[in-house]
Amino acid sequence: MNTILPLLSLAIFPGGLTLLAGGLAYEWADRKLLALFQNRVGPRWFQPLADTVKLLAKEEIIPDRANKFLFTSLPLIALAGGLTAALYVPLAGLRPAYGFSGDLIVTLYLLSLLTLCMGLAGTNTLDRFSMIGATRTLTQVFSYEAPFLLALLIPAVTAGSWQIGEIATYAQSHWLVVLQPVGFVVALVGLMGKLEMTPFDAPEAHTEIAAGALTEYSGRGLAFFRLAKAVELVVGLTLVAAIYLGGVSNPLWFLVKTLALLLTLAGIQALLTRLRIDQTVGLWWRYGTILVLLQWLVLILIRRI
Amino acid sequence: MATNKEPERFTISIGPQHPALKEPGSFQFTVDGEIVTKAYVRLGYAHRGIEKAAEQRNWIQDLYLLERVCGICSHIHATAYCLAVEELAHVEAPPRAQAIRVLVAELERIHSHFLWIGVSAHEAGFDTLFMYSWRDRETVMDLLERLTGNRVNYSANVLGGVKCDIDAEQTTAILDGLNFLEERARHYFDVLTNDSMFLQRTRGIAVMSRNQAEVMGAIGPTARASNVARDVRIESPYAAYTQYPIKMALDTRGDLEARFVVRVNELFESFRLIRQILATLPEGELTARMPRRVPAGEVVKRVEAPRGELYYFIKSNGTDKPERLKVRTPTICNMTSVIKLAVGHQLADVPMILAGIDPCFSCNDRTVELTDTDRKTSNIMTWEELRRYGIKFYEARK
Amino acid sequence: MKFGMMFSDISRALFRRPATQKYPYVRQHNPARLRSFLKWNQQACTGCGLCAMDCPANAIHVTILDRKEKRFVFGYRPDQCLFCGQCVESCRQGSLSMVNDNWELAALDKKPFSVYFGETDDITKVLAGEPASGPETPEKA
Amino acid sequence: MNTEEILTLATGIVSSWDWATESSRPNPKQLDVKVKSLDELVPIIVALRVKRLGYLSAIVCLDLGPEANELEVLYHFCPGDAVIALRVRVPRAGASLPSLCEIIPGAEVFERELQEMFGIQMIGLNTPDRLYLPDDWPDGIYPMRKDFDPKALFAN
Repeated sequence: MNTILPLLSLAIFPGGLTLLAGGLAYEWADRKLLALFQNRVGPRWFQPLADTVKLLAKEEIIPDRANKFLFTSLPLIALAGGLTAALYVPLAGLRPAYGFSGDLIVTLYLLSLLTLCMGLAGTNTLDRFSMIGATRTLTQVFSYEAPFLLALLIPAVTAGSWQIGEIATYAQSHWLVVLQPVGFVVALVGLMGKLEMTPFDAPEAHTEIAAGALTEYSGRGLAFFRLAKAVELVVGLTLVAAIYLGGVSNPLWFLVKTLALLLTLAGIQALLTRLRIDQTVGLWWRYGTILVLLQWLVLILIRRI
Repeated sequence: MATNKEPERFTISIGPQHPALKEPGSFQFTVDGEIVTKAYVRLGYAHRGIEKAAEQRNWIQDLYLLERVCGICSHIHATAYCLAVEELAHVEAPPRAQAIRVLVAELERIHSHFLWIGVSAHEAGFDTLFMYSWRDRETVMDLLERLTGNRVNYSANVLGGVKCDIDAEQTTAILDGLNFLEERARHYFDVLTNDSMFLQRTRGIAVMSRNQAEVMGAIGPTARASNVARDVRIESPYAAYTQYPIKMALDTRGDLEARFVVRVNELFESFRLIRQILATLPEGELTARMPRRVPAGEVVKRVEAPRGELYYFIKSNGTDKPERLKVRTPTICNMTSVIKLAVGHQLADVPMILAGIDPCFSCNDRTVELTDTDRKTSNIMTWEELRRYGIKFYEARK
Repeated sequence: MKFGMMFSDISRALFRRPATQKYPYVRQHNPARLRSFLKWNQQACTGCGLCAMDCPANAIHVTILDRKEKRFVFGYRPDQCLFCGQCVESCRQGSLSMVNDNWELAALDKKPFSVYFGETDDITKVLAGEPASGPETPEKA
Repeated sequence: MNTEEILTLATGIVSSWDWATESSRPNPKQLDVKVKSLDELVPIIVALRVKRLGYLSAIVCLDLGPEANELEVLYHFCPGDAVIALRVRVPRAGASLPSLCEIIPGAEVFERELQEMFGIQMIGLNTPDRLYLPDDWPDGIYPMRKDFDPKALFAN
C-alpha cells in the first residue's frame, strides 16, 4: 500500500500530470496577462494545450547532419530535469514530495540542466540560427546563474538550512520580501533571465535568429521543450514565492502569490525592450552581482551585531 | 563558449522568408562571432515586371497598376503618375483637387510613419510599442476609408483630378482623428527619445555622416537624419505644396535615434499641414477633362514619398498606351547605405538597421541588387577624393 | 533617460476593453463611401462599353442585345474587380455606382462570382451562348 | 541657387565640351544635353558632380524600336528644381557604356538594371551579376526591349 500512495502523488497529484497541466495553465496566464497589458485579446484558455497536442501529432524532421540520439534524447532530459526539480518544491502549497538538506542547490541546477539541454540542442543541429541561439543561451546562463543562486541562498542562510521545505516553513513567519528587498528584486529578475522573458529573450529573438536554439525542432521534440519550459515556469514561480513572499502554506495562498508574481513578470515583460546579449551580460555582471553582494554584506553585518 | 577554436566565419542569411522581413528580400551577412563583416543583398523576389506591363495597358488602367507598386505608399505613386500624365497632356488639375491630393498624401505619410514606428519597435523586441502604434494606426486608416472609400489602395486619384470630395462632416471626422493621433505621436516621441531600454538599441547605432549619406545617395528621412537637406516638397514643390509650404525636419546625429526623431517630426508637420489645408480648402470642381490619347512627349516628375524621393519618367508616343514608363523608388537609394552601415555592427542590430531605412521591398523590387565585395579601394569616395579624381581625370584627357 | 515609459499605457490598458475587433461576430459599420459592390442602372446605360475598356481588371463585360429598348446584359466579376471606382468615373451617363453593403468575397466555387445584371430572359439567352444581335464589347486578351 | 542659376551654371559646364555635345532647353526647368561621343560622358558627369549638380536621380533606357536599331540612355541629374538630362545613343547590338560606379556608388544599382533589361554592357561595373531577373533566366533575352516575346523563354 505504501508504494502506491507516493507513486500516485508522483504521477498524478502534485507530480506529473497536474504539474504539466498547471504549467500549461500558467503559460496561458502569462500570455493572457501580456495580451491584457498590450490592449489585445490574447489566446483562448486551452491554446497551450492545443499547441502541445498539435506538436505531438506533427511529424518530427531530424536534420541529417545532427546526431540522431542526441537530437531525440535532449528534449526528454530537459523535461525530466524540470519534473524532478518539481519534487523538492512545495507545489500547490503542500509539503515538498521529497526533501533533503541542500536540495535548493539541486533544484536550481536541475533547472539549469534544462537550459543546458537547449544550448546543446542548438549546437547539435548545426543550423546557423540555432548555433547563434545556442551560444546566446549558454552565455546568458553564465550571466544570470551566479546572482540568481546567491539571491536564493541569502534566505537559506537566514533560515539556517539549505532545504527548501525548511526555508519555506521559516519564511512563513518572516516576510523576507520586506527584510531582504534587494534579494527579492534580483531573484525576480533572475527568474526572468532563466525563463528567457522579454528583456532577456535574446536567445530566441525571432526577428534576428528565427527560433534560436530550437529552430530545427518540430513535432515531439519541440513539444517536450515547450512543456519543459512551462514546468520551469511553475517551479520557478513557486520557488521565489515560497522563499520570498512568506511561504505557501495552503493551495489558496499558493495560487494568489504565484499569480501575483506572474502579474509583475508580465508587467515587466510588457514594459521593456529586448536587450542585446552583450547588454544582458553587462547588466547582470555589473548590477546584478553587486546588488546581491551588497545584500550579503548587509546580512553579515546584521548577523555580526 | 560553443566554438573555442578560431571562430569560423559563416554567413547568416536573413533570407527571403524571415520573421524580420515583412517582404521577401535576401540579405547575407558574413558573421565573425556576432560581428557582421560583409553584407550582400539580393532582391527581386517580388519583381512583377511593372514597367513592361505598363506598356501594354492604356493610360487609365496604368494608374491602378502603378498604385499597386507598393501597399503603403499607393497614393503617392498614383499622384506622381497623374501629375506626370497631366503635364504631358498640358492639363492642369483644379486647385481643389490638388489640395485634396496633398491632404491624402499627408494622411498616407502619417499612416506609413505609424506603421514604421511599430515595425522598428518590433524589430527591437519592444512589442508593446508595436501593438500600441498599430492600434493607433487604425484611426488614420479609418479616416482614409471614410474619405476615399478604401483602407489601403485608396484610389483617390483619377487622371485630371480626384474622385472624393471633402464636406463639413468629413472635416470634423479628420480633425478629431488628428487630435487623437497628435497626442499619441507626442507620447511616442517621448517614449522613443527617453526610454532607456529602447535607446540602448537605437542611440549611436549605424551612424551615417552627412558626407557618407550624400556620396552613397541616401535620400528621404534617412538622409535628413544625417543633415542632408533634400526634400522634394521644398526643393521642387508639386501639386498644392506651393500654396501650402512645409518646414523640413532635419537632424544632425545621423544615428538610428535621429531617424526616429526625423520621422516623428515629419508626423507633426503633416498634422499642421492637414489642418491648414482643411481650413483653407479652395473651391471649385474636382476633375479636369483629360484626352484619351496623350500627345507625344517626355516628362520627369519627382514627388516626396514617405521613404524619400520618388522619380517617374514617362515617354508617350501619342497613342493611348505609354511608350516607356520608368519608376525609381526611394528604398533603392537607401539600400546602398544600409549595406555599408551594417558592416561592423552586431548581428542583433542588423534587423534594426534594416528597419531604419523603412525598406519597402515591393517598391524596391522593381530594381535593386548590390554586392559589397572586398575591393582594395573603398568604393565610398569622400567629396575631396572626388574632386581630386575629377582633376586627375582632366589631366589624363588633355 | 527615464525607465519604462509605456507604464501609463499598460496600466490604463488593464481597465480597458481590448482594441481588437472580433470580426466575424461583430461587424464594423461600413462608411458611406466604401466601394464594396457595383450597381448598374439599366435605364441610364447606352451600352457604349467605355467602362469595360477602362476597367483595369477586365471585370466588366457588356453584351448589347438591343440599344433602343435598352436591352443589355451587364456581366460583372466581383472576384476580379479592384473596387477602384474607375468605371463609375468613366461612365458618362452615370448609370454605374458603388454601394457599401456587406458581403463576403469568399465562396466554395467560382459560380457566385460571375454576376449578370439585366432582364432575366436576356441573361439566359446570353448564357445559352446565342450570338447577340448587336456588337459585343471586344473581349480583351 | 534657384533653377535658372542652376541651369545657366550647367550650360556653362557643358559648353566646354561643345564639340561633343548639343544642348537644348525643352522646357524652363530642363536642360537636355545630347552627348555624341561615349568617352566624353564620364568627364561631364564628374564635372557636374564636382560642382555639386551631380545628384543622379535615375538612369533610363529607351528602346527606339527595331527599325531605328538604337537604344537611347538618359542620365537624369536633379539638383534642386532643375533636371539635367544627358542623352547617349548606342546601337542595339553589342551596346556598351562606361560605368559610373567609381564616381557614384548609387549608380551601380541603375546600371545593373540596364545591363540586364536592355543588354547594354557596362564597362567597369564592379559587380556585374544579375539584378532582379531570376538566376535561371536565359542569357541574351532582354525583356524590356520592344521586340521581346515571352514565347522565346520557352523555346529551348
